[in-house]
Amino acid sequence: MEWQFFLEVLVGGLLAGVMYSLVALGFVLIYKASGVFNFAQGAMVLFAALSFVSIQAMGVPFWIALLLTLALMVLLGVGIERVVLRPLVNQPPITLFMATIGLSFFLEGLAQMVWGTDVHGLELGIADEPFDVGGVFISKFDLFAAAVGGTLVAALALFFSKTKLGRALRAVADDHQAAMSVGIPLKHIWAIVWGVAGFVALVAGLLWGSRLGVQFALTLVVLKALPVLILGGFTSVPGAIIGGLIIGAGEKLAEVYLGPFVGGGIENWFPYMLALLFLLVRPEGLFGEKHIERV
Amino acid sequence: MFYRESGQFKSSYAADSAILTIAQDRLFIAALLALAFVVLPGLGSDYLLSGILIPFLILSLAALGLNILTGYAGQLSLGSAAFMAVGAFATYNFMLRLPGMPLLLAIFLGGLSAALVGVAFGLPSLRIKGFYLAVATLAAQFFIEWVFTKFGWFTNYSSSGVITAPPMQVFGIAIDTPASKYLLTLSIVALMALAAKNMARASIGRAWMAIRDMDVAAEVIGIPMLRTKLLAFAISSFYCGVAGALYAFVLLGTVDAQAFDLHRSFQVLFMIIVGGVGSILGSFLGAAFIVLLPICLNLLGQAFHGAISTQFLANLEMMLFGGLIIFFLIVEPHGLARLWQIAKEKLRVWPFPH
Amino acid sequence: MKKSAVAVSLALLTVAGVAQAADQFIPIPSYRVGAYASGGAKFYGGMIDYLNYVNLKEGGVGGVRLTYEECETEYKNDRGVECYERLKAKNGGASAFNFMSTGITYATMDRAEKDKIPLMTMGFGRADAQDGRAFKYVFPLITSYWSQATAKVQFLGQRVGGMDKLKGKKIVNLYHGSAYGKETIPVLDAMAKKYGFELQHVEVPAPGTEQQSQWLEIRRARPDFVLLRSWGVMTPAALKSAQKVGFPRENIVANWWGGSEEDAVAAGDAAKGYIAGSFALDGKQFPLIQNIEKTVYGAGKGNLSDKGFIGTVNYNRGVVSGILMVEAIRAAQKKYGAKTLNGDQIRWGMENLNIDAKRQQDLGVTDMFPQVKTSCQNHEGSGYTRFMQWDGKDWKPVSGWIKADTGVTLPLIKASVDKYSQEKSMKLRDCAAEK
Amino acid sequence: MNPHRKIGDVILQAEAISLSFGGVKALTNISLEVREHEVLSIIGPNGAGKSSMLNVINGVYHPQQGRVIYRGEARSKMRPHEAARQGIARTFQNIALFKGMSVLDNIMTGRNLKMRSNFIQQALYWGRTQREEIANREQVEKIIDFLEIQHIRKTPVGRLPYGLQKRVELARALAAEPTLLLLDEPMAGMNVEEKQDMCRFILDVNDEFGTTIVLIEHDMGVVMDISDRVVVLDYGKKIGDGTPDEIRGNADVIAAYLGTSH
Amino acid sequence: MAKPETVRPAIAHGYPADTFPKLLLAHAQQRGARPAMREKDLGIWQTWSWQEVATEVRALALGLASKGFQRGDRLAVIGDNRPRLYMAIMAAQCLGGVPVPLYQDSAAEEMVFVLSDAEVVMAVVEDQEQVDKLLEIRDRLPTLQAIVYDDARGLRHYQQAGLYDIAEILGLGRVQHDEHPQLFQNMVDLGRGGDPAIMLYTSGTTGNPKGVLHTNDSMIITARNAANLEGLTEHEEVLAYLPMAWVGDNLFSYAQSLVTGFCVSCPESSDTVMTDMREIGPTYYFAPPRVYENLLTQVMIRMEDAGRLKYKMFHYFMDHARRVGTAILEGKPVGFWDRVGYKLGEMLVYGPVKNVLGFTRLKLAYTAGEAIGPELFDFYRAIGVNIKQLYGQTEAYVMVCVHPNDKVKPDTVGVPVPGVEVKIADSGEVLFRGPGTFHSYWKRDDATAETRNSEGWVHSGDAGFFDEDGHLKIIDRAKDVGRMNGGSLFAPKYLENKLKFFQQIKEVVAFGDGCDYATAFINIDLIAVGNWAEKRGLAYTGYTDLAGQEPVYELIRECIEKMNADLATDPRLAGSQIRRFLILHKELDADDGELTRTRKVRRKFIAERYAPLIAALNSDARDCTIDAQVKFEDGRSGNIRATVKIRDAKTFPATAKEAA
Repeated sequence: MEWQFFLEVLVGGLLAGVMYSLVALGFVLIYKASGVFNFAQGAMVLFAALSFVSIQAMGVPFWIALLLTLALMVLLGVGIERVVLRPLVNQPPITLFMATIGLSFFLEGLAQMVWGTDVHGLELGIADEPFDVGGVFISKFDLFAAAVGGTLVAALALFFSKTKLGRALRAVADDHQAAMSVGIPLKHIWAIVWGVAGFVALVAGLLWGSRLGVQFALTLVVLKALPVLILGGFTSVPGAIIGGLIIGAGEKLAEVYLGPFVGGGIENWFPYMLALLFLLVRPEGLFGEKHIERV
Repeated sequence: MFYRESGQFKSSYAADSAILTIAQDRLFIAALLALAFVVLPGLGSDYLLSGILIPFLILSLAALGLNILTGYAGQLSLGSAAFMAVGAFATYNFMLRLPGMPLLLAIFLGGLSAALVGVAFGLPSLRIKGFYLAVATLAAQFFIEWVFTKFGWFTNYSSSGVITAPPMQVFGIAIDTPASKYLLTLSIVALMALAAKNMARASIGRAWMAIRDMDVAAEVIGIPMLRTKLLAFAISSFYCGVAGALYAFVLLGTVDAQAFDLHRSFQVLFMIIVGGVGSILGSFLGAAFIVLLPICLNLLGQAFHGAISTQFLANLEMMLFGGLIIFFLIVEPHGLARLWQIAKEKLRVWPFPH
Repeated sequence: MKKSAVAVSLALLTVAGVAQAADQFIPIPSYRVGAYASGGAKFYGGMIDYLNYVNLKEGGVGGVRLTYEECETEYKNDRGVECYERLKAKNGGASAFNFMSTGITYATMDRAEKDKIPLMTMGFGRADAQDGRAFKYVFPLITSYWSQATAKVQFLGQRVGGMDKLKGKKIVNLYHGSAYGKETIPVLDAMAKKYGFELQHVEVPAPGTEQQSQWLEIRRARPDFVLLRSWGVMTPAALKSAQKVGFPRENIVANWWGGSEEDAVAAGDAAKGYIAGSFALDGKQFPLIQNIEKTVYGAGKGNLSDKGFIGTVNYNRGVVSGILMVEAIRAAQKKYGAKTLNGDQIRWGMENLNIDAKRQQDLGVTDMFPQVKTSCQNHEGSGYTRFMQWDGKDWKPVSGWIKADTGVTLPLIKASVDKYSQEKSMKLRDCAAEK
Repeated sequence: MNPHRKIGDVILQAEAISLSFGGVKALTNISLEVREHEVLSIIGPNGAGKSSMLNVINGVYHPQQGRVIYRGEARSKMRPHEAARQGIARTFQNIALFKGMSVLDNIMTGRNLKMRSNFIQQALYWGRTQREEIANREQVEKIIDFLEIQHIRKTPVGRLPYGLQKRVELARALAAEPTLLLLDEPMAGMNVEEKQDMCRFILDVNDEFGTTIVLIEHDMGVVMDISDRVVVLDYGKKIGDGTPDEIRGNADVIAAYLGTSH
Repeated sequence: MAKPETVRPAIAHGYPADTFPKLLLAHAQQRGARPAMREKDLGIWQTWSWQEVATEVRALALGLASKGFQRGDRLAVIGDNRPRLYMAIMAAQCLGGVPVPLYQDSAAEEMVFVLSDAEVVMAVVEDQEQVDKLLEIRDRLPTLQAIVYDDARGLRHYQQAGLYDIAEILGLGRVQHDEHPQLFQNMVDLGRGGDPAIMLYTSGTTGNPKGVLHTNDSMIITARNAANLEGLTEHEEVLAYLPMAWVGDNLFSYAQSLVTGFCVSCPESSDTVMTDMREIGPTYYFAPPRVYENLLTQVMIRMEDAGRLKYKMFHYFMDHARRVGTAILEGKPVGFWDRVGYKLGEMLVYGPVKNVLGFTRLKLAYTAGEAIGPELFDFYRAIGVNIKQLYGQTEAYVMVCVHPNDKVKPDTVGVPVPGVEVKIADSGEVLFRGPGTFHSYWKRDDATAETRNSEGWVHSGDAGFFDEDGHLKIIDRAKDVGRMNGGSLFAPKYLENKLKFFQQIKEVVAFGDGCDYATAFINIDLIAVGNWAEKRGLAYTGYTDLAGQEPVYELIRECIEKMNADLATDPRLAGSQIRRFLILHKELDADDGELTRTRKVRRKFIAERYAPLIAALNSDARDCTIDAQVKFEDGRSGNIRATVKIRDAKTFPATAKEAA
């Protein structure tokens, strides 16, 4: 019984971790391609989910609504590149970071202004009922989410390593100057990356939205993604997944097994502490690129 | 336009490295101080004093603290609210547990406690840099928030976890009116701003900036990394701690962990980025921007009351707020302080364009 | 920036205080953006609609027109303080504030005391504030957190067929990891002691988006009931997680913060069967609500952007808040005359509310909320809670009005008041001497 | 070169230094000596390990093998700021100025080691702090005067042209009043006139303050002109060590360096 | 005519201060703590009080004496304006010696003559650069015993005998003073007003320079008269930036400082004069016209980049200032609203402009040396800068004439200063005499006698006349002035300068000596006229093409006629109105020998080369063909044949100007 419980916590944690990874992925994509720590990712998740359910509420079928929202997110990505990023090109990272904070206010306001502040339920048609694997309860929904997350990561990994565009994106990340000199228009790449990040936000928004309801609090899921980011490294797609798994499993196990000793409720800071301890050993994260300073 | 610098020359290094080297600037600051210390307490309404100026001043102080760490020493932190919380709770407990403790001393000790905690959380900065460090400071944010919520001792086992600040007095004068609260805050903020400016222009400030700009070179010059960074954390946290104590005691009258949540940390960070990283003035300008802008937008929105749905207006305000942040960053990525500086330069060469 | 600051401060220095003689000003410190906007928009919408309704229908209260002004607090303490200061002296002075936020209420309590302006903390805020001797200007009308917590346990008692049957039962208190969440722990502990059930406290770290481990623990503990003390996004997340671990929603009982449509809708199917407390029933069946829709929205003066939200839980709560406010003004006018009243006079009105069955019928709100009768010492005036169950679309009452277990709450309140008055080194009001 | 300058005893000895980064050997068994008051140049093709050698000397890198004996004190691990404390200053190949600060502040920072007041005194800007600021400013002004950068005193360094930035960096190093000055390609990227100026400054420093100078330089003309001794590195190994004349005649050097790359 | 001399109490005070050393000691006593000198050095304005200057001068004097400097010896002073060098001058005077400042930018060879002519015994120089020059020529200077340098940079290892660091000399002097405390005072007391106090070499266009000797008396009285005239006090701020060897600097930065006790500031270097000027904010300032011209040009150019609104505002207020500014400056009645407008302009434009130029505190600005354009005068006076022209010579210790405060006429040099008499010789040459008249030319009694007649009148070498207001008008060098056949005066340079104030005209060569009427060659300004042509849609291929176009001739004719009209108002000059002119087909060029390297017209050479054109001008021809030799840039030479049009300009009958 006890080992079953342990397993349940572990599996539950790992699956929760995938959900974190989904959000972290959006950060990684944008950071990788433009060096921007996109704080607006949470707002994008909200925007995507809210747009989707609102479009759906107008009676649009699921898949069409999905496509429409996707189009909207890509449009948004392009818009952000034009209006926010392009004028700020070559600014220090902290400025860009701040701009994305401004952006998140803007998007939150926009989403709620257009679609209203009301809370929506979102059903993806996967009943979140547990099924029993040898006494261990596993959530169907979580499995589904994990599958989606896994597919997304695999697809992105392939995209980055196998396609020309993907390699171009990586080139941008490594060296803007170099990327431009091989003839890749930076602005296109950024627009694409933001578009893709929008898509990832949509997926995360749908999965999280069906869990929490589509509401403002979706922006808060960002907090869960940050330790994942540190752990996995800001620039690594697989890192986001592995980091998510570690954080997910770690925080659940800690809450259940360590929590009682200090009164519980440690899930908020534990992942950060975990990530922090980890960073002390590897300052650039699990898969982050090591930066050697030449003097 | 107003500057007549011709004939203002320096015949000593002390004069040359003074904070305000231009007579017109000195005049301006003197007028500003007179306004702040004499005119406003007498003429300002309760709303102006305790609804706007006190929060503005307190958050300026917090921004100043973060600016020391982030702007001068280059260590990005998202934990300022946590250090504010430490200051607030420590001050409360010093007052509670040591009867007869003077308020100012308690605030000072609260700041010191925050400094100690700051040093502890500053240790990782030796190995971690940039956004990694920023996210790592979130650990402090969440951990400290948790500690104060979790352990009843800090809140004197109050059932709601919110504690009410005791009556305050300084040198026997009761601090109970908006004007007296404002003056107390203003005095502390003014003195600490001066101290910050002094540090910034002395060797410790240069050491911080050196580390920020090029840490390898700084170390080669002989600046000890550990001590300098930790000192930045300590002093920054001290400022935040005092700000937190003021926030709890003077502004809210309650000590509440929720008042120092992550949003507060972000708010303080916005202030320095919008105001100007590495600028004392920027801390104030940024605080003014972040504190006043939403209020102004809200007041502006009230003008349209009835004409447009309030719902719509409220969200529009938020969009405008976000939009203006982006706008200002695009106009001047180095913050309002730089904008101010440019304006000043323009005035100095007026009517010429450069 | 500087310029606008100057403009604002100029505006502030010359406070626009030209009050027309026959206006009564009611500040509306609303929150319509941010995480709690969905509830806030409806609540304050309901309140404003009721004020407009009174103006349209009766030309105000006793001939005094009701005026109001909104100020966006974003549910943040500092913005709340700013709104308080901004509105307190406007248009002849604020009648009373209802912030719908415990944090802002705490932050303005001292100020309100000094300014002599009552704070309505209907259903939230300090539970011990129901003792009007210590908290002259704070009014946790109808029900406080503590009252509700005891009602929850009594409701469970009803479910199992009597309070004595609770003995040996196991109940988990799943609470939000904040001051708010922890507030009912002592009351529940006292109840557990009194009725002999086993009580386990489980904390959900704020904001509560992730509850996997807590629900796994609950599953392991196999409790009979879960008392949910949730807040915002924690509610749907709890229900979803409960579904995930197979915990029956019928056995989850939340307080009123978890009992609005938005809380349940967000959880989708997982919310079906879930129970929450309430102090104001939802629905349009009340004549007043229908009249508001007819009169106010008929005149195009409705505050909601979507009429569909009329009759929702939060809307009706807002209407109740409006009723209590207006009734307090009425009561005060009886004593002080039909004119613009100041905060202290409204406070007297609030201390002398008497909304009995007859008055409720006159207002067209019979059984929408419990009867309220306040006094100098009793600022709560009721203490009743009713429980409702979500059927997937709507809330359905599953109990009558359950009175708070004052045997448990009063000693706690007394202890708390004593400590408070000691900390503040203040003397309690002598209610017998007043009047 | 200059008849008035006396070359003294050995002040720094590097003994059998080996350094590698993750398996890549940067320096192999290198020994060299630096004598007081001399100008020693280290030359070699790109990637020969010249900068690594300087980094070993002032403690930025710690060699896996060998040790550095500075003024009779042996050390294998030392933090750069300790080296600075012992009188070793340096400039960098890629300008490492503090971009956010003015020229004056950059140079003042070079004197941070000489400042003793604590942060409380500094916060008050009173007494010791003020005295120190002024006393050190006087010293810094002399260096500014010496290097003829008066007109850019208060300019943010980021706005300066490359050549001037190099000069400011030299000023910052000089501000520490070092006994041993390490210059990593002080003339890289300069035009002829700027190079001449820089040569003059280097010689003046050596001459006026008696500072021992170790420099890395590519311009052979310059190296042969101003050095007392030259050390030649190639692929992390030392292949020559001697006076400019000796180096000119060294067959290995000609083969490895002069012959091939020029 | 002359104001009664008001004795400055600070100086007199029962002290017979008839020499500079005595003045110095008086200042040290009376205003010992006030700043006497400043120098921008090591980032700040290092300041010497009068007391400190006196002590330092004493040490320097005694030090030099102990190295063998004797009464009557000459001390060379070479370098940029440095307090120590001014102190060296004082020290030499204390010792009864004669300081000889030299132009610091002279090459070593150029210095040989002066140094050997003056039989300089010692030299106090600024730095290594000057030391190197002296060492280079030392073997040709048998009298030179010692060289003292101020800045030791780079000189550490110089082993030459007789080369001293000034610190060493000062040290010696201090020791001397400790041992003989009365020595210095005794030496100072020996001095008399009639002793030579300075020797300044005139550049001398022909032959070798001559050393002009001035006595203490001539300098002190002149300086005091001028200070009284302009109301200078000890509170003036002066920037010493002109060469120390120039008489003007000696008067403004040395003699007047010692007479009134004001402080003199030395810039950090010649590159930083503008910045230093702005920092110091002088109240009293001298600059040659080209400096004012450059400043004005800078102001205008910088304004060109300004935004539209600012640009308009600037010009609006400048126009206003041109209308009323001068009147306000001269204290004449101006309407209330004009005054308000001017105040506003002062806040928005004039004040800031003056501030940027460093003129904020300026009470008095002098200019001299060349003709200065009226628009320049207008600009500065309009914005409230009291700019005045003065006329002076080395032989007069500068001050001959100066504009009175209430009457500034751009084309005159003002009225004679108190104590100086001026008359015009029959030849038209200006003669003067007064207290500042020089003592003698060093070792050149012949030249002294030639220049100064027995009655003490000094020949200035300039031609001029007094106008109806009693202002002296200098028209040309006396030797260039000719007579026309009608007998009236012909001063070509006067006409040329007047025409050159038109921006369309770049160079002019006027002819008329021995002719019936005056004529001129014109070079147009390609940029100005080119712009003008473009605006009017006039196509042209280059200078020659443009110069030959009829509309351009019209344009130039208008300019000439404007000048003619102006000349007509002066009976003495009315005769030299230009009647015929041509525009040269090529620009006058130094490479072709037509101009000197300093762009002065070589009149004789041009007259010979273009003789046919001159002949044509004096005939009725409408054009003339000319072959001209030109040197191309590659060094080859060739011929240009061109036909040049000749046009007439209207002349006006002489009218007496009505009294102002």
